[in-house]
Amino acid sequence: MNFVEFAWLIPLIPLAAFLFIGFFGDRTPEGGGYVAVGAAALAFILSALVGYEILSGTHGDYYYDSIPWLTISNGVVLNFGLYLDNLAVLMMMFASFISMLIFIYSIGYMHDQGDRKKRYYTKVSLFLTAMLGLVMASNFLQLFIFWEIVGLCSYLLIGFWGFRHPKGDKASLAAASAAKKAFLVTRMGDVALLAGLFVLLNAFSSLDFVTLFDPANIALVDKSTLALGSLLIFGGVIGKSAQFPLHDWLPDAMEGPTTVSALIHAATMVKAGVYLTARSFPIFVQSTDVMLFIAIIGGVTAFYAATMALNNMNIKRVLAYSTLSQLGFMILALGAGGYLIAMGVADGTPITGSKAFGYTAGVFHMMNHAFFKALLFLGAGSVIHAVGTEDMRQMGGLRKRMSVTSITMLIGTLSIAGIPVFAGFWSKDFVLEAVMVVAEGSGVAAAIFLLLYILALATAFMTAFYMFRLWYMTFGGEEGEASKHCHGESEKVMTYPLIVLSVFAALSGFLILFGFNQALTFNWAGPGSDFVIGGGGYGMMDVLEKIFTSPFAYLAIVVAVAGFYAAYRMYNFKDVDPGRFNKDGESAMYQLLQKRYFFPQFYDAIALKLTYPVALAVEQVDRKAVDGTVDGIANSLTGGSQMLRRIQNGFVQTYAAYVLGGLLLLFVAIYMIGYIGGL
Amino acid sequence: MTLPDFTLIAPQLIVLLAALLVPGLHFLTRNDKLVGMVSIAAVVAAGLYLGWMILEGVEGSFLGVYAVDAFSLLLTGLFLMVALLVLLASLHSVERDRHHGEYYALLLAATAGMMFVACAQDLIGIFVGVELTSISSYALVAFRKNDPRAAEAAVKYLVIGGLSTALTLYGFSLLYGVTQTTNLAEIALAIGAAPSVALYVSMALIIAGLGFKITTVPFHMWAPDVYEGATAPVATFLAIGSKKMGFVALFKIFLVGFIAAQATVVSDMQYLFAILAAITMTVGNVVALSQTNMKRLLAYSSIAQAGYLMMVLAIATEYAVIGGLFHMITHVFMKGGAFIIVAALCYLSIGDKLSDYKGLAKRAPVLAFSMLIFLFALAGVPPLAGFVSKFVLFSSAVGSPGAEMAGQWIWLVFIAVINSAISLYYYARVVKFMYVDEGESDERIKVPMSFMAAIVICLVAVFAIGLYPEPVIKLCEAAAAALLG
Amino acid sequence: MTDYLLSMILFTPLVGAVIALFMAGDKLKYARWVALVFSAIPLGLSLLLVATFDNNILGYQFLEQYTWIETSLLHMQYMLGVDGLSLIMVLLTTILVFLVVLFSWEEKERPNFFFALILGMQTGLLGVFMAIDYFMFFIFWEVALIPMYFLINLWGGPRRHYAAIKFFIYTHVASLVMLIGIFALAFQAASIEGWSQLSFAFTDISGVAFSSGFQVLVFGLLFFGFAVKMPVVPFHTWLPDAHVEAPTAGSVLLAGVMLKMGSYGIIRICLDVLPEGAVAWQIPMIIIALVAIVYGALACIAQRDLKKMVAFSSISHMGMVLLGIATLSDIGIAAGAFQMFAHGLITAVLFMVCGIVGHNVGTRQIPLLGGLAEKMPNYAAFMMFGFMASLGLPGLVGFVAEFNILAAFYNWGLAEGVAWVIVIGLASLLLTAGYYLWAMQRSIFGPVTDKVDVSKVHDVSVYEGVSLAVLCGLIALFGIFPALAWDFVFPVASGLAAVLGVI
Amino acid sequence: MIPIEMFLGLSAVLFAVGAYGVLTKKNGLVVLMCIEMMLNAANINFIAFAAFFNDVAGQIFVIMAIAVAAAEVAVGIAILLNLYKTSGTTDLEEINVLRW
Repeated sequence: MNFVEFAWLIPLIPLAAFLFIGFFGDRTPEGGGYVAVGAAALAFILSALVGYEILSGTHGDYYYDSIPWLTISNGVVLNFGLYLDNLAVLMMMFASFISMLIFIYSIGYMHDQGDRKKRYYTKVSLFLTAMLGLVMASNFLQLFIFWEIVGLCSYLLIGFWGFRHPKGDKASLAAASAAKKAFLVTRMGDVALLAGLFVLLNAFSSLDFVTLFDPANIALVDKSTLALGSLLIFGGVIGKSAQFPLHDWLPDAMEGPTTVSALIHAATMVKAGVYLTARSFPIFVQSTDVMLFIAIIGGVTAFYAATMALNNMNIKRVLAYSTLSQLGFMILALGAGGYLIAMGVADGTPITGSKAFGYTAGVFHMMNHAFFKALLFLGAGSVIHAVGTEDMRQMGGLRKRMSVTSITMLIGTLSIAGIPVFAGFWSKDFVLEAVMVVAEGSGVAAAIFLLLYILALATAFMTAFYMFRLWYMTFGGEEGEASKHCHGESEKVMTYPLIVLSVFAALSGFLILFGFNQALTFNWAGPGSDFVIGGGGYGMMDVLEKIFTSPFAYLAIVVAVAGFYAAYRMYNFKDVDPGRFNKDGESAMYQLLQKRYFFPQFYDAIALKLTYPVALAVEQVDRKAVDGTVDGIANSLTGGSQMLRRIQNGFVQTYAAYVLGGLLLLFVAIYMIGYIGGL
Repeated sequence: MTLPDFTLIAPQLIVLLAALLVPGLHFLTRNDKLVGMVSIAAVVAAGLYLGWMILEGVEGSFLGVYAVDAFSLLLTGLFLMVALLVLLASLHSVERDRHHGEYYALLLAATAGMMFVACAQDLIGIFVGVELTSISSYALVAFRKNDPRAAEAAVKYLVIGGLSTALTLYGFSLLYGVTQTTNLAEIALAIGAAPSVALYVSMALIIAGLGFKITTVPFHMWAPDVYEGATAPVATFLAIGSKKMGFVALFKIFLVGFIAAQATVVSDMQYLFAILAAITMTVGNVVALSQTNMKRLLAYSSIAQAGYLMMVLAIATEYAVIGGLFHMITHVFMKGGAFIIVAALCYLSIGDKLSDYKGLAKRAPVLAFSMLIFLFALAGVPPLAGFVSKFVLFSSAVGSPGAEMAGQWIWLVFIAVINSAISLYYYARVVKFMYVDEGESDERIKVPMSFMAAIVICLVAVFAIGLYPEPVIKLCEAAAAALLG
Repeated sequence: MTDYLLSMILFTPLVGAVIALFMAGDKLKYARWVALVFSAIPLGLSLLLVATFDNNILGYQFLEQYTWIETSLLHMQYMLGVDGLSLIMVLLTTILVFLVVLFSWEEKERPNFFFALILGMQTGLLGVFMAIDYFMFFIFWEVALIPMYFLINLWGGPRRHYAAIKFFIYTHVASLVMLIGIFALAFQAASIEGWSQLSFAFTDISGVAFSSGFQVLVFGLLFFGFAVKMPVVPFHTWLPDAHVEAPTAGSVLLAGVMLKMGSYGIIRICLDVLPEGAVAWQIPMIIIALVAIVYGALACIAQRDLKKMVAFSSISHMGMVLLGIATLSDIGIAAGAFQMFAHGLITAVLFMVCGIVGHNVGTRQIPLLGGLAEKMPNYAAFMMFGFMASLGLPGLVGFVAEFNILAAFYNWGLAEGVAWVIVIGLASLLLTAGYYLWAMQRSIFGPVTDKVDVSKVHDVSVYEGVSLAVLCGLIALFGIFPALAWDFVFPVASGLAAVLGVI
Repeated sequence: MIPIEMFLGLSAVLFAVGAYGVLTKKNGLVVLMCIEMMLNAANINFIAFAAFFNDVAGQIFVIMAIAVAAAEVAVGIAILLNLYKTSGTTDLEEINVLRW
């Protein structure tokens, strides 16, 4: 029997949990926490089984199955179904797996939240449902539906403390506003995505992946339409994966519970954008410009976000910025790889070996990032749970008090910083490789990519720096006052997930050596010609050889170590005062970073200085002009009535006068008529 | 010589005889109720006979002066119905006054006059009928002798009425001079054939004269004062009775000629009538907006209704005539019902100010509900009689079945619908007073039987015609056909 | 049985209204039971109607045709029938009325009169959707107004008299203008076809080939009548006042069903009878629709009264309906009709929510609210559900409608070479999300308000909760299985589009 | 014989005079008289036409008109008397209780 036959159950399991907890959650222990965990676990197991089948190629490139959902016009059918390929099952597996771990962790973390636990587990179960539905979707509309629902869950969970916040009213107001911001900013992207769907629907009169990705169908549509569609869809990516310029909601999203930040705003949901990019590759690669654009957005975001992490004192914010920057990495890799493929598509030359690597690199980094970023956030959560603050200046010296947390977080830090053999090292190196491959080419594009490479390198340096800075400020040095009243290590239900994740964060990189690159190559046969893509015959040795013979790999390592060293000197050894570089926080640069390049103000300006006044103006027009006209007519009638009735002055001879006057008028009229009538 | 066939005008004769008998009867018996009953009996008898005539489809001409055909029968019946309603409303209203015999006699005489007009074939017949009604109604208005308001109203009515009579008569004289005949049929031919200035002048005089009866602006100004001053039943009579008579007269004099002429040209006078109609309905409705006295409000509303009816003279198609007759009929019941409720409330000394109607829904649910129905019917709200008749009347301005759509009266129908929307405002205002506002007292009101009878008749008619208008429309079609030969 | 099904559905509420009216004095407490029963029967029957409706037949089904007025010049018939479009509107009406009765279960003031009016209005509304003779259509069209006038005037807020009369007169004017259009149709049809009688049957008139000039003119008349009802900017100002003052039940039926009469009329009459007129009017309609959408959304942002905001949102969403219709494409028209259905369900939730907060907290002023999620969690949940549904959250019924409307609009724009106009439609989605989220942020989130006394505020009552829950269930149901409704309206839409396409 | 225009002119003058009186005279009785004058103007027309066409209808009309006028005056004077009883005046410019 095939497990794929039951794949459709996977999203339904957490859905069932969602409904069950929603109705009976408060009657079950931990507000239904265990139900959620069980559901996630089941979903994971099933995903793993299905994943094995797909990855082992039992069903060819992909497994597709769907039922008609809505026939919107004769011949235009919107379907609802499954499209499972390697990419999808990978997402399914780590989404459900990480969710499971985080749910377990939450049982400890949310323990003291009383009646809110039910709401929490309801929402996260719904989230998992939507996330799985998103990655398993068989067409863009279905994907969009779940895309929006995960957005809703993100909204709900950011606003989780939107009222009755443990830290008081200001905090709850902040949470409510952050939730709104997240929804609106991502919706800007979603609207673009929606427009993209319209373009594709109009061009293909279908939204099914199988139809849209069929080279024969693509060939029928003109390139500019495809490019437009691609860009609009990527707009959705920009929103959901918080790419520049729609990135600013993510830092605010940290108002939500830390577990939520870990699950949604680090490990899974924000990856949806990257997933969508990878998913839409067959359409994106029809235009080099699109891919160039994507790469630029990715590179810029990576660098730009990393800078803001440098001097931030809030542990969660730092992680948030690093998430942004890492997402930028993934997008950059996809863009770079896609650019080559696009060129290949353009002139029909096969794309093989390291040229086909960008896609793999991006997806690979996405997976690794999921592990170590979840780990870092959970670790941060455990710290916050223990010390009751998010300000790193009040922490420090927690190494002794919270040994497990500190060690696991160290692993995560090493991994994200790209220190060799840790997971992050491999994927990040591939990303840089992928960019470099393009940069080696010639022409303007190559130059741009070279620039992007430098940005990425700088980002790598900053990443290492701020991550170790974070680690040292939290765990190293002497204790801050918050650390004083820290009640030791968190309970096991929280620490075990950390340990599990740290194992993955440390080792998942090695997958690449065991055919992972095969599994995650973008295998797609272009229209007609002998054009193929794929890391064909690119085995373990090739990878190792590729990495350890390339100077750039060593450059990356050096950069990472340099970052680590700088952080070490500043925040552990403390012989270099960070204040020296920023006039003790007075420098314009420092302020600029603190103020996030004034992006929040920019958004507020759009909302409050542009939209709201316009709205008020419309309101005024409505009252004064439109409604005024209506009332004006009414009043003129009643006023005229008052005037006319005064004519009726009660003197009979006035009436007689009117009668005879009327008669005269009639005569006049008749004279006119007669005149006209020619009598 | 052979006697003419008096059976043809039997209904008129019955009413007339009753009018002559009643005072004597009252003088002998001194029984107020009896005379009222006798008058009602007479009207009913005439009505029954008339019903028989209609069923038999009697036709003919009495000495070439009074024609009996579908048209005259229908309107005679309508006027009898008016008389019946007014009599029912009067039974109690006048019980505190003296001279009942005279009162009923005048009422019956006026009715007889209207009935004669309905079947007149000759200018003389029309003139006599109109004057019989007018003079009787002068007296009726003045009937409540020791009430200065009644006296004032009577004087106003008398002066303007007399003036209008003079205008009418002068117009008739010129018409006679132009056409050399007093026979309506021949006059019609003359009008259709050769329009001349003299003819137009005579027409103008007649319009002015009869415009007083049908309350065309600017000949309408007496109406609100008189309605307010007169007792409610008399006001009812004026509003639903003599006004209709004026229309009948105008139809007989002009319409036939217009329609005959229309084969060749749309008579210029039609545009005159269209303009008058537009002005009349607009002024009536707009002034009604700011009225505070129920009688005056209804007076202005019936001025507006006159405006709607004048559209018939402008459009001058058979279909329009049908619509006009239909609307006359429904108007009798709607406006009659409303006025009779006013009469009842005056009789119960509630008063006739709008403010007196506050909380009426609690005090007299049935009265309030009936008033609501009548007012909405007047406003033309479906599924009531007023809607159906307006439906036919207004639609006649757009076109006529089977004929090419000319569309020269579209502007008129737009004015008409806007007006009908405006009218909804003041009707709804009354409804608000009755249903929404709280009155000072809310002890129940006991309404006498006769009032209830009249109101119920109107209510039934309004609903019945609204839901199943077919028979009435058929009557109107036959009548129109008869009128236009 | 099914021969008289429509009449039964149509007149049961009227009977109920009369009975309820007499439940005065000590029988007062039974009025609501009468209402419940007599709104449940039509609901059941309409479900039977849906069940027995044959979706493969084009044209009207369950026909009932009797001569009503037959004279030498007039030919008016008692003619009922439903096709897919009217079917879902009938279903919507019966559902909403039933739930409204349930919702206002605890109405204290003159309940007999109250429920009688609601049932009476139901007959009017149903008649509009069932009648296939212009004479009947217009009668019911007007009949539906009157109960609403009383509902607003008797159970309304402080400025209820103003609002009620404004609503009454404004919409009445529109109806009369529409009536003139109907006259023109009837007479022109008669003179073209050489009928000696005026016939008002849809089936007779929709076949007639009117000259294009005539079509353009009459389309204008009819469209004005319907546009005021929908309402579209700039003929909308009766709506906010009416809603702000109307009692919750009134608002629900007003926005839920009555507004749909307008768009229904456009599809059923304008598009069907006057295709050339529709084509000529397409651009104006689209412009009006876009203006209405954006204008309504912007006005929402500026509102302080929750209910007024929802009222303006109705304007914006009905603009969506018009936009769909105006594309004159099968998807667009079907989506417009679907949006009518969707908006009917959603707006009911919204107005119930507004009613509850006004009733329980004592004010609807958003700035005075806050932290309701803590005081009344279930209420907050319903409110959020309603708002999310209304801003077109996928998975809920509103999304399906908006997606298809905008898709159709994009197709139109592309065909006309102005694909960029889709941006306006999309911007409205952002604005919509904006005002809803902002309203929620200020009303249910944040600290519990101290501007009004919420110490003894209680959460949603059982009856309110049940009716809201049912609505939310339906919203989700039709969002997940839109085909349930879509497949009824699509044949009608494609039939119309086929005709419109060849012009 | 005298041309018809003469009669018509005479009647027109009478009519105008009557109308003028109706508008200007204060006393109700006088106004009534003026109205009678206007009626008679019409009568003159009838007679003239009747004679001119030597057609009897006009003369019948006149008879009727005179009768009607008589009745009208009778009722009218009664009404004016009543007015005098109730409000102590027959001056038309003093009665405007009913207005607006």
